[in-house]
Amino acid sequence: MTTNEVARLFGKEKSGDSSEAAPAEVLKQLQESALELLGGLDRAPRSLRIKADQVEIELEWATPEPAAGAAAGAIPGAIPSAVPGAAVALPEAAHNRESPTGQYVVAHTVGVFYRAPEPGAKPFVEVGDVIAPGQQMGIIEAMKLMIPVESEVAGRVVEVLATDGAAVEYGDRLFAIEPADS
Amino acid sequence: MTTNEVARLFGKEKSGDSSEAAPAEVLKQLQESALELLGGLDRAPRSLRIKADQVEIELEWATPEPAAGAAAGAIPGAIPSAVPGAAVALPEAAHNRESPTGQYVVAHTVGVFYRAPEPGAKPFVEVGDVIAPGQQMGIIEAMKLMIPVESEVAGRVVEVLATDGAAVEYGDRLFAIEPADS
Amino acid sequence: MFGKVLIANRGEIALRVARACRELGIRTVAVYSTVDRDSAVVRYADEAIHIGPGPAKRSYLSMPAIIESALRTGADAIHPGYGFLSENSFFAEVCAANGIAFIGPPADVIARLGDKVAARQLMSQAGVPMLPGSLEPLSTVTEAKAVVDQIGLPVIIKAAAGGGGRGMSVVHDESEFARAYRDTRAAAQALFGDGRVYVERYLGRARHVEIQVLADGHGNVIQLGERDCSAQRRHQKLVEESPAPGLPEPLRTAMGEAAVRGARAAGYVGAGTFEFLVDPGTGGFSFMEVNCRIQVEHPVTEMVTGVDLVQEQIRVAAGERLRISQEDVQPRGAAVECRINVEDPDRGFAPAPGVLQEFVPAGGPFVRVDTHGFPGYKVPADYDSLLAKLVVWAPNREQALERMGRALEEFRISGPGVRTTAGFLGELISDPVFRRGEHSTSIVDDVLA
Amino acid sequence: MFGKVLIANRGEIALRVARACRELGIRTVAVYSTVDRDSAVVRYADEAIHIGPGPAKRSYLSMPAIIESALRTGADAIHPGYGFLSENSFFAEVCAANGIAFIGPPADVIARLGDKVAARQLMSQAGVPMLPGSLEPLSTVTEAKAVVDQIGLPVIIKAAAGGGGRGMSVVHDESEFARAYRDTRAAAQALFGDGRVYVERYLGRARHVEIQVLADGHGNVIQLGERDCSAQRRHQKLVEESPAPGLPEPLRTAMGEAAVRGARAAGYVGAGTFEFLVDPGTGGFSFMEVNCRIQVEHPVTEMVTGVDLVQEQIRVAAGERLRISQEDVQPRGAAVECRINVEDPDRGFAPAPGVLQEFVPAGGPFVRVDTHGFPGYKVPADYDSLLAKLVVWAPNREQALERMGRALEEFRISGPGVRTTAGFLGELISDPVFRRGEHSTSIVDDVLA
Repeated sequence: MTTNEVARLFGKEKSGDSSEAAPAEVLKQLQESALELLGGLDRAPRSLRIKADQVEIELEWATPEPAAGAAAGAIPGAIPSAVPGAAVALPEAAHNRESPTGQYVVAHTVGVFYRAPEPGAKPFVEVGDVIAPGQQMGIIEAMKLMIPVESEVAGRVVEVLATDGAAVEYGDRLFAIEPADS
Repeated sequence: MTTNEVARLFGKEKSGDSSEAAPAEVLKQLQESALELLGGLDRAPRSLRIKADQVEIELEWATPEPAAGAAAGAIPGAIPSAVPGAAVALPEAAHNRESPTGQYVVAHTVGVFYRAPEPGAKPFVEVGDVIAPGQQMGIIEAMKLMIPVESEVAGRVVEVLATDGAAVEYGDRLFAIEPADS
Repeated sequence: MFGKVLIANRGEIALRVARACRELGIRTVAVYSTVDRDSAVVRYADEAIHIGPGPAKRSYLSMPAIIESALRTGADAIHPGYGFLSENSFFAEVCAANGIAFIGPPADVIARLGDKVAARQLMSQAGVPMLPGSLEPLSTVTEAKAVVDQIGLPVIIKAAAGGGGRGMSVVHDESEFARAYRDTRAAAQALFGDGRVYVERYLGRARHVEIQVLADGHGNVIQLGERDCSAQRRHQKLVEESPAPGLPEPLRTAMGEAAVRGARAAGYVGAGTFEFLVDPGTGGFSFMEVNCRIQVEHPVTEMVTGVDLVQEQIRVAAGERLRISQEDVQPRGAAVECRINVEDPDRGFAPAPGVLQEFVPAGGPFVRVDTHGFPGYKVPADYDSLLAKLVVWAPNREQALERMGRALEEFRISGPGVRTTAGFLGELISDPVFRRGEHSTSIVDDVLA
Repeated sequence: MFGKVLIANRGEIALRVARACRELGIRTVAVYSTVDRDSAVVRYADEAIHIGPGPAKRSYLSMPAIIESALRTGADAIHPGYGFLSENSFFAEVCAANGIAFIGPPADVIARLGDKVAARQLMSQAGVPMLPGSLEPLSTVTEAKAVVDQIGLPVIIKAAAGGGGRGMSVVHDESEFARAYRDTRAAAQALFGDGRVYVERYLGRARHVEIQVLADGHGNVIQLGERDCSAQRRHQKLVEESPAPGLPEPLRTAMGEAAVRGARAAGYVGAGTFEFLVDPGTGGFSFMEVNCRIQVEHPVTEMVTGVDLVQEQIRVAAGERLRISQEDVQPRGAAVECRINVEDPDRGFAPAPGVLQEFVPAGGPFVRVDTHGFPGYKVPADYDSLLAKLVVWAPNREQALERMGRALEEFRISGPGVRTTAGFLGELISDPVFRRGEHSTSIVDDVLA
């Protein structure tokens, strides 16, 4: 279930019975206390949890070797939230092929991918082509609607990742791109 | 829930009824207390938990330091299977008082603990007494049955941990013992 | 019967539909947005297709993505669940145009009942009791005021295209009327792209009682008793129960008959709900609206009747006849549902989603849990906050509420930032006001007060 | 009604009893052994007492520890669950002597029905059908052989103090009889400290059908229909269902009446089960034994009747009258229970306990789960291997089995070294032999073959 690599920091306001310290203040105190405590330990712990009133701090380290003063740091295991509409560098579809630049044009809907405006015609783009933002690179057909695939960045096509006529899902990688500004 | 490797230190006191010390102060005290406690231990613990009022601190270490002596050391997190009739060194009932030797005579049934054969009589043993295996040290009364508490080891009584007439559960510590061969 | 059904929804209802399909031997296709990729139904279904990003507009509301997924997987039918596209008559048409069965009423029935003015006219003709008010949309303030003069204050101004508590205003004082009328029109235009409004008498402390109906395409229409959904907070239902406590038997019968009459008049097919207001003063009831979908609270009816509404819904959509007749519907005992939402009751019921570190559903005798939650599940913040429906049954209401109390207590849900309404619901159902069962839609405010 | 009940048991049944108590507004005391200290009921109960180490002899079977705990906590009553001390008449006496109500039949009734020879005599007098055999314990081989000559082979030699499949031998050939007789006597002496045996005709492919009864201390006795428990492996029940498939209605009625007659004759009070063998050849039924406790499979009856057997059991133990009469018992639909054990079917059903890394119970419509499992729970190796009872209901057996199939599939249990019987049960209930419902106690072997 829960990963061991969770670091938590949260407050649980309940019925604020007036006469208490403001959560923000308590939090600050707890934070200091955590760092002090960690500084004072000669054996690094695997986890630490401090709670006062409605506020609590909980820390857990993945490796038995904890970073000194790691209180903040990156949160391991956190799922990066997908940026709606971003057609570049969507982190999902891990089974998709990798680009050395890590930049892709991805499918923004489920449908059938076409590289050319019609059967037999010349593809919109080929490997090596320089592309501009808004340039059409293909078509996805969904429910008989022809939805253009457009680049959101300027760059160069490094690889074509989806074959013509392939059934693609949202987020599938279609092209690997080398951005112009990279 | 969760792993055996969690030791929690938290309190669930409901709505704080005013007349308490300020959480910040308590927190500071707890923090000091935690560090003091850890400094005073000659065997590094696997976890530590302190709680006072609404404030709590919980610490956990991943790798067990090699345990000096005692049955407890071996596998971290494993529940040592209770040896029927074993009256020594049962590691449970963590709320019980600690013995410097880590050896105890524990209750082997739920009942009422008596130190003497009858009210007003001389206790079976006192602090400092040397005891032999099989020697009676007290009585536990359960369902009107008088069940003798006997030592399984030879040694010396270091401390009497349960008061006369106390309601005890299985595994509760009754006496701290310094074994003869230690 | 269908061979494969695509489920155009998420959360607990997607799982509910998938379970019904599995029990009927039908294969399932789940469609999911990016934030739902690790959801229970994605694991559960036979196939799953990633149709879009978190925002519903580009995933669960995207007709091209859903139709494309159905065509690609060879699904015979689409189950829309509730919300999203479930009462979208255009979607039902698009399904038909693509040779896919829509598991719901015919498109024209949805369209007609979704227009509250048209629905009022239809139901009025069918002899379903109605609150006094206008049967036509009102074009001017003068026209509207004439209606008010006739029916008396207070009145409620409602959008023809509204529903579910949106797009309406209550007017207690004549001086406020003109302004409220204009505001509601403007709001309706903005919300629904349809500024038509109508006026009807407003009942302040009415009960919300609804009748479940099932109809097949062969002329069979049955009703499966009522659900009392009065326990609401800002038009959001919190607790539903059947039977409605203290509802007189003749009233229950009359409401059931009215619903069947209305469903027949509308040419209804599938599972549907007739919502009524019951006036505790007069003991009369009046038509509110028809919900052309399976409801969140359908398990309450399932528990007392023993009828699997989703299975029946799927079967009649496949052209089969209802397996049960009106005589087979013999409600037994009492059922109560609590909606456990990831919301913080101490902060105005603000959404409080997060990772469920601990998730142990209630269990044991006469307890049903419908949930998409599981330990480790990350509840996304993108959708509504319903996490679990806890439903209990007992021979009578009192025992059912005792059972609900213990079930709410034993349900364990926790995680960083996660808060639920379980504790609040426990207090609500143990409140003497609630226990007495003298329900009205202001009961939650009464208890909170 | 009791104010506080001590639950002298563990596992799912301890939780089941605690739930019933909570619904009745009774406080609960859990008692636990060392290995059970992190168990669900310890958390659930209002109080918990550590009574001894893992071995049951020093914990769940320790009368002094349990009685002492009850006295200390001020419990009015002890619920013994099933197994352990539940059918120990001496324990029932000790409870009484300490002023604690024992939630079960009176001590003398347990004693009499626990002696199979005495029970046979009593039931025979009450007109309960019996297999031909001896009504008295047999003292010599000669005497025993005389009975065999009279009733014919095959016969079964049973220990008077036996039960639950222990202490018995089947004899098909006369030449084996003398040896089997002596062996069974010796085994009975060793197992139960009581060497008395008796002989009755042996039915090879009989069905195991049992009748649930409830009786109060005011002369009211009702029966709640039957459960078919034929699906057994080495006398361990795997699947139970109600109604018994294909059982002729007159037979069902006759069995129910016989059970009520038997319970009255015995002066029974509480929840009990009359086990019968049904001969598929003749269609006759014969008395096997009475179980003086709540049974593992009681939820099956609860699902079809809507009666909470444990609540009723507690109420009558407190001296109350049954809340339901025979007319109120109207079984509806079909219920099936599967016992999910932590055992490895691929290794001869050897116990396979461990830490439950993943534990997601089945849910949704008409599914009930009784379990003490939860994510992270360490199933101890010290006790029986029952982890969860999965019970489903449907309007008929076919739909119930479809539902059970999907529920077994969605139940997720895993962990290092943990194996369960869920997959095996899924195969069993989908086997054509099982589907046909022509049950006998050899059905599991038939399906496995």
